[in-house]
Amino acid sequence: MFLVVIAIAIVRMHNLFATVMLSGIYSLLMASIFVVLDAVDVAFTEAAVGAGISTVLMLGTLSLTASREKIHVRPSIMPLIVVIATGAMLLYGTAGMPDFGDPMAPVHQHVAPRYINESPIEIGVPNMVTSVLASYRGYDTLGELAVIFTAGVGVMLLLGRRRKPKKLAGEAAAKDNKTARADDSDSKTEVST
Amino acid sequence: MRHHLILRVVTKLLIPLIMLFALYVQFHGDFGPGGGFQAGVIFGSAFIVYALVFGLENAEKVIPSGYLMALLSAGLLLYAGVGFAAMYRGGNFLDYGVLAGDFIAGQHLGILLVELGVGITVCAAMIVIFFAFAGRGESNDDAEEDDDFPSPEVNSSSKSGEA
Amino acid sequence: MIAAHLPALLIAIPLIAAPVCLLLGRGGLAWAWSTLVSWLVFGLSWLMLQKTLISGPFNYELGGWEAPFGIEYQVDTLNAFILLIVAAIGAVVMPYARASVNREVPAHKHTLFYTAYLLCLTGLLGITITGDAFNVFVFLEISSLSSYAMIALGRDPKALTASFQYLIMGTIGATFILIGIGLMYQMTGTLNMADLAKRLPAVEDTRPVMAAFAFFIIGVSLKLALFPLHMWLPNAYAYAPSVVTAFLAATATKVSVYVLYRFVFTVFGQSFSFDVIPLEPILLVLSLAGIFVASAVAIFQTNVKRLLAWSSVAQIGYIMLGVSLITVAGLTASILHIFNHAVMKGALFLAMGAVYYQVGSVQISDLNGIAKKMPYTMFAFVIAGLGLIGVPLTGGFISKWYLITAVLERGWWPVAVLVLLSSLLAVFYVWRVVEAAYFKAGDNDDVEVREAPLSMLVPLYVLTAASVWFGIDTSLPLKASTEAARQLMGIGG
Amino acid sequence: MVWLGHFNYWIVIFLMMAGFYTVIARGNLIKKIVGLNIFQTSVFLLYITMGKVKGGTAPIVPEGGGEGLAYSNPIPHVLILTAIVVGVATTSLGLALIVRIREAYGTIEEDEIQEIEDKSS
Repeated sequence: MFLVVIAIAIVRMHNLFATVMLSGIYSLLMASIFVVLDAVDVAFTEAAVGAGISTVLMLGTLSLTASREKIHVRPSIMPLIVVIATGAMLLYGTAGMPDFGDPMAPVHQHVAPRYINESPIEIGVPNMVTSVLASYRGYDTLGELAVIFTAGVGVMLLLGRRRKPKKLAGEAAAKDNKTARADDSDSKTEVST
Repeated sequence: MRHHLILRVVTKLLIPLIMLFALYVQFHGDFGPGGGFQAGVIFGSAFIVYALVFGLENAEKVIPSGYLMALLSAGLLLYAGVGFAAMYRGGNFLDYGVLAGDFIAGQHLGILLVELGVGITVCAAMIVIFFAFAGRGESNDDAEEDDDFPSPEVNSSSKSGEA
Repeated sequence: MIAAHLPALLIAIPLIAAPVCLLLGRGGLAWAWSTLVSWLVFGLSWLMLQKTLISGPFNYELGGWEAPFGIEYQVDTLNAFILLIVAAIGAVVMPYARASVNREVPAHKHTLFYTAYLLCLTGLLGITITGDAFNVFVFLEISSLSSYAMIALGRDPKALTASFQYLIMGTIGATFILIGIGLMYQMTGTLNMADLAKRLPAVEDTRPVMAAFAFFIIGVSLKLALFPLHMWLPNAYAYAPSVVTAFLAATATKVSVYVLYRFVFTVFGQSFSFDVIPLEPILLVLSLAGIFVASAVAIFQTNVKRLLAWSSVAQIGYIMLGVSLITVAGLTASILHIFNHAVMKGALFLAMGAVYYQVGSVQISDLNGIAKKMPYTMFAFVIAGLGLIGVPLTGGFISKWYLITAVLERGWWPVAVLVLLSSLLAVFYVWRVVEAAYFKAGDNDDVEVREAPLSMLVPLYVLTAASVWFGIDTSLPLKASTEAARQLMGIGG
Repeated sequence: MVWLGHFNYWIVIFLMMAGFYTVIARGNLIKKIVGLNIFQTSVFLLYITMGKVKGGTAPIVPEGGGEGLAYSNPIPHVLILTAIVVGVATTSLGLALIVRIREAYGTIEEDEIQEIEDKSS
């Protein structure tokens, strides 16, 4: 289980560049584990997103900021306690879980058989993940799309800039500053101060 | 980056392949792994590669931000539009079964359109996000240009550090 | 057609409005569009509440797939009422937004801002209406992501760090919720809430279900800023643009409270939540501690928005106190307080937004003598502030009255005394603002400060009037919340 | 078998805790985001793990109909696809915030930011 090693390395590492690269490798490994666990679609996505896009974005951020983390000497007992408590709660929870891969586990009993047995006939799409994703749980996917849309809008809100010719940039900036307050004075009549 | 001839040539060769692969993933999602989301990411990454090698300005010439906005919205509109179309044809929201003559054909059509919507929006979102980051990086010196208001309340809006 | 598809339209309209809004381009147009949509949504949610009050709960199957296979909406009086609150606040805040956003957000970001607002509205409505556990998570993320972005637009650079902190805490909360849902799903094999409720009792004393419950509750508590997990809230509310603060303060935490109700009472069932797991004393202690600590901290704030944010944490304490009683009366009080608090806090934050619009600051020291210059705004602030304290003839009084009655019904008279005492703390912090505004001489008379524009005053007065109106004529909120509480407790329907 | 049966879950828990610890204990904002990623990814693994059926294959019907094949449960896969998207959305927004914070404060260390904020008050 390389994942564990990498996770520890990420926690300990102070070089942010290496951290980001390692997290890319981590995602890739995670993707291969997903393949082993039969989740090919998920593995595909994880590889494209975790190892691809996220890493590119993180590197982009690094190039805009700093690449080394400050080394802290601050003792961090509280977080450790919180984390151990959470972990203990989960461990406590796992004790009652069905065994790994047990086909009789409740997960595989209730709703899933319908998808597995009926969906190729009902929908006629061999990839069950696609049919569940797009049809049975299509509304979730609509939500998911809205999430990514939100992310696009949010990033533009935060980092976006007004598109304008390069030359005018400085000038417009100055104007921008001035208009911050005056902006609404010219903005229409309903703002009747 | 401007002078790496090999890099530029190889990229030019690669980009169509990446796009082709994305389209394959997009439309083959019914039969194998893949679908709109993965295809969108791959298609978007073709543009990201282009922007990395040829510079952001050239990339923005290829796909201006106005179009990106339109694409970003179009995908979501397409998805929700399918939902409304289903409603219009007498089904529930997002009920693809009523979209075409028989149920299975309707499902096929619905899934195809919906996946296409997903692909478009995801692709546009990836490009938008990347361009936003890259745009910050290229012109760091005039970064203050638009977001910083003159803050008349600099000294007053504070006194709050106890949290 | 509209009647049949009411629930779907309620979500789909703001959802489809968001990309349209992005395409509209111009700030003014985007504003007009989102206002229109907000009012439309308000109308739809009103129709829906009427429908549930008349004909009881109903379902809507998305994609035409029957319940545990597809996703469905489950609408009863409780979530119809919460939907109405969210939509109403959205509808009232939008006309106000125009002037305020023009001043606080750079012009070229207006379109994006309104798009984010619509998405946030969609997310909040979507969480409330859905009957699918995983869907809650998806829509939770829509609303949270858009609110992170909107909070970060505040003019103070601290808005950025506040937003980042909120993002970290919020994502941890969401991930905890995800773990909780996963464990529930693992033990039952279903994600549908009604189905979960049916199948959970069979596995109720297994450990994964208990862990699921714990994770879910902690995750939701993070989102709703229950006392020890509230650290993200004061900064986020204090530095966000005024409109965003008013909207989120009145809606976002309320929706999380709804999720808590839904899962504690409907999905897990009260026998599990309170008998198997000792939720009652935990909630009781935490909510009382929250009321006192947060009120006390609020007294020492110098920034009025921050003061109000801390007071929000305290008010959430009252709401949770009602939950911890596990009686119909307690829940009624709790739901009633959600409603009244949304109205009052909305009004208070709108008043402060108007002050910020004219003065450029909401520090108490900068408010000296402000009442002379902005008499209408400050009068509204005082009225809504009285509601916050719980003075008779305001909505705040009604909900506190019901809360105390419910507490006494359980025979917990020390708690009742504590609730009364805590109102004194509210008197203190509201008084600090009033004192500065009315009784201190303004030291900056030369600066020209005028009354806020009409487009800001009207929404402010709508909410203020509502806070008084629902203190006198309580029939609508009382009917809805009693009905909702009875449905939650499984009595009648 | 009982021990082995939960081995995967323990790995998940360990990863989860490592990520969670990074999020709350580290002062560097980028580190926090990386930690958040690990935290979320480990939750994904939890879901996928519970969807696995021993001897099952990926939930895609092979050409010519695969009668009698056992498939792994597709629902967790669908859920996680959605969750991955949510995760990348959160990550990108968080990183965008970091860039802005860096521009405003000149640092991405939590305690230094805190110092600057305290000073300005």
